[in-house]
Amino acid sequence: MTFGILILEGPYNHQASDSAYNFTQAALEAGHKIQGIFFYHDGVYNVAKLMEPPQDDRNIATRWAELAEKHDLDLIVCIAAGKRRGISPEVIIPHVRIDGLGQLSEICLEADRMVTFGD
Amino acid sequence: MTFGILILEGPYNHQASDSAYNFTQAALEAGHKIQGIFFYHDGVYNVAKLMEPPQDDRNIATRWAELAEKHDLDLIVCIAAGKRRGISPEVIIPHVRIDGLGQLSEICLEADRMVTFGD
Amino acid sequence: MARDRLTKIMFMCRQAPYGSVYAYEGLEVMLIFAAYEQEYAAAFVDDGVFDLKKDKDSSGIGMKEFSTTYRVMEDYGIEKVYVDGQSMKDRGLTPDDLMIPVEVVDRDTIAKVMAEQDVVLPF
Amino acid sequence: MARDRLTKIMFMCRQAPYGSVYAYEGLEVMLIFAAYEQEYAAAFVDDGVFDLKKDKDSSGIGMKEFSTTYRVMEDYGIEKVYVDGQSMKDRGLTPDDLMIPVEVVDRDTIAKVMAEQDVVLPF
Amino acid sequence: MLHTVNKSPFDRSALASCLASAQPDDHILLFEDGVFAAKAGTKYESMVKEAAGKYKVYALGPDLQARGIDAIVDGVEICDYAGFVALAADNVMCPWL
Amino acid sequence: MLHTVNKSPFDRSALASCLASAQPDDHILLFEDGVFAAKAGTKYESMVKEAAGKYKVYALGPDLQARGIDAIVDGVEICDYAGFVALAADNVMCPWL
Repeated sequence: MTFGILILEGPYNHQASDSAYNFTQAALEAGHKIQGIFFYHDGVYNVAKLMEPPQDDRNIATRWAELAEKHDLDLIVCIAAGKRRGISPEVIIPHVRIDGLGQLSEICLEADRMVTFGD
Repeated sequence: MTFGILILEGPYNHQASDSAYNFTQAALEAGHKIQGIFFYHDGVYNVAKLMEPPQDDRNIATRWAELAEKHDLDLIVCIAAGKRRGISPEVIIPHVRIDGLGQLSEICLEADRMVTFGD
Repeated sequence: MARDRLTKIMFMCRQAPYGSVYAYEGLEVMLIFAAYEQEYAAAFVDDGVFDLKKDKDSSGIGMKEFSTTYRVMEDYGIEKVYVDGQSMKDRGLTPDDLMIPVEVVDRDTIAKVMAEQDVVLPF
Repeated sequence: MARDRLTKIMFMCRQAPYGSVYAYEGLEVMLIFAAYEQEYAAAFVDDGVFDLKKDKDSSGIGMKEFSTTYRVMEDYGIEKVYVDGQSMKDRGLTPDDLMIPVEVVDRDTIAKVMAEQDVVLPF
Repeated sequence: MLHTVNKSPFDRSALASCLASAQPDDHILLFEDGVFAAKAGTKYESMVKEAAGKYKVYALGPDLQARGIDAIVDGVEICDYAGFVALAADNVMCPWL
Repeated sequence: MLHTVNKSPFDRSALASCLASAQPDDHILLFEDGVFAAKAGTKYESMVKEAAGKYKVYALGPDLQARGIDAIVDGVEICDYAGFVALAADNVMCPWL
């Protein structure tokens, strides 16, 4: 089975990003495929590379980049939502691309299931 | 009368930043003083200088910087909340300083009134 | 393609405009999606019914008035637009208060349409 | 200084932990503020009463468990901690469920304390 | 005391919680999505009308206009940002976020 | 259909709105702050118990543990992330955000 993941909230402020991460990990462990992970609304903040949480806390951006590298995931930040919020190519983590909402449409068509996390 | 302003949500996603801006303008027009404007929680995203909203929309970061310059306002981003979210000195607008929660405490003590905007 | 037919996508609009960006950025999604030929429906439920309220003027809060764009939904291929009658009633709204002609239905009708979808996106 | 006496500050905690960061970052505010000698009170109302629930284990969601830090509130000079009885009752909680001894009061008592404050900060 | 409510009463508990805490003659300002409570003809009309009898209840005009709300509950007063500033100058604010 | 609810029923309308839309035998997963609805002894216990009779209602274990909830409403089933994945694989998801 192929999942598409849509993340609508930013890191730390809401649990959405954590839930999406835990879900994605569990889906991969169960042998499912991830068609793509799309960041929209404040979700675009998840990939800001300058995050420096306290040492005993998770680094949400780094964690996404590592998961993407390990499983060759397609992480996409919405260009319109990102521009509005100051998320541009120079401030994002590796393994992420910035692209349009058409990519979210593609994920909806290609994936067997869409799973959305937000507030 | 002296107001302290606390902003707890980021730009665009919630109206908090707009309401705070409109309130601050009205307070200045009425001849009041602004002791300081403190950005906490996702509020720290308000000062990200790379924002590029559509041309027919407001640029929330630029607007804060211009208001600060015009009225010599003290804009403070919480260092802990900012670090966690990737808001560091290289990505912020002019007329903003990054400092600790102690500054919020000072504003609460120095201002006659605290006014909070959030979600 | 995951399906050998058009994908059925429903936009579930439950948030009021201006207080948060969900309605506005949700509308952007609808308009972009419509360029891809699939089967679209939109449901306005709970505070989402306020999205369609006519005579909005956001100049006083310095925010962009976007809701007239809902008028192009139909032209963009979002042919089915459902509005929840109970949500309207709770909020003192009648079809005359809305900017587009809509089908006011009960929650059960919306639920049954929802049950036919491949994707439900919330805004 | 705006006042020729200690400033009275109340932290109004209405949000549950983990689902959003408000409780956690609110606690950070309380601890830093306590370093400044002023008069502090904290009220736990609505879902805020869940902040004080004992026996939390957040390891399964990969988030930091922070709520044991509420235990140091008193040592840090936040001497008055009020918990709303109706909020507790609605949520099926008794004082035994909480990690610290608290004063369970009614909303009217909290409202009267609130009326004496110079600053009310919401988390 | 100035209570501020910026949440829709249809979705959030903020207004109910505010009303449980407000004291006689307190001021309550509805703004942002909070102004939906001030709309006439909603299922909360009688609750808000009763509140307007006990407290001074205001709704922020620019937020009403943005949402296309013209008829409001009897007893609720419309104010602008200058009025909001005046209320905040005269009262300690309790924000029901 | 898998309905997901991540909001506290004490603060938000999401669960009520979900229950107004759910069809017999639909699945409802409570997670994040949604798990407060699964707690035993709350004012929503009878509502959730009734829902658990009509639909398949689950609560995410890790979210219950994080919030210190041990006793849950009769009829609600605890699942883990693997169970969440299995439910999402078997059903189209409707998120009540």
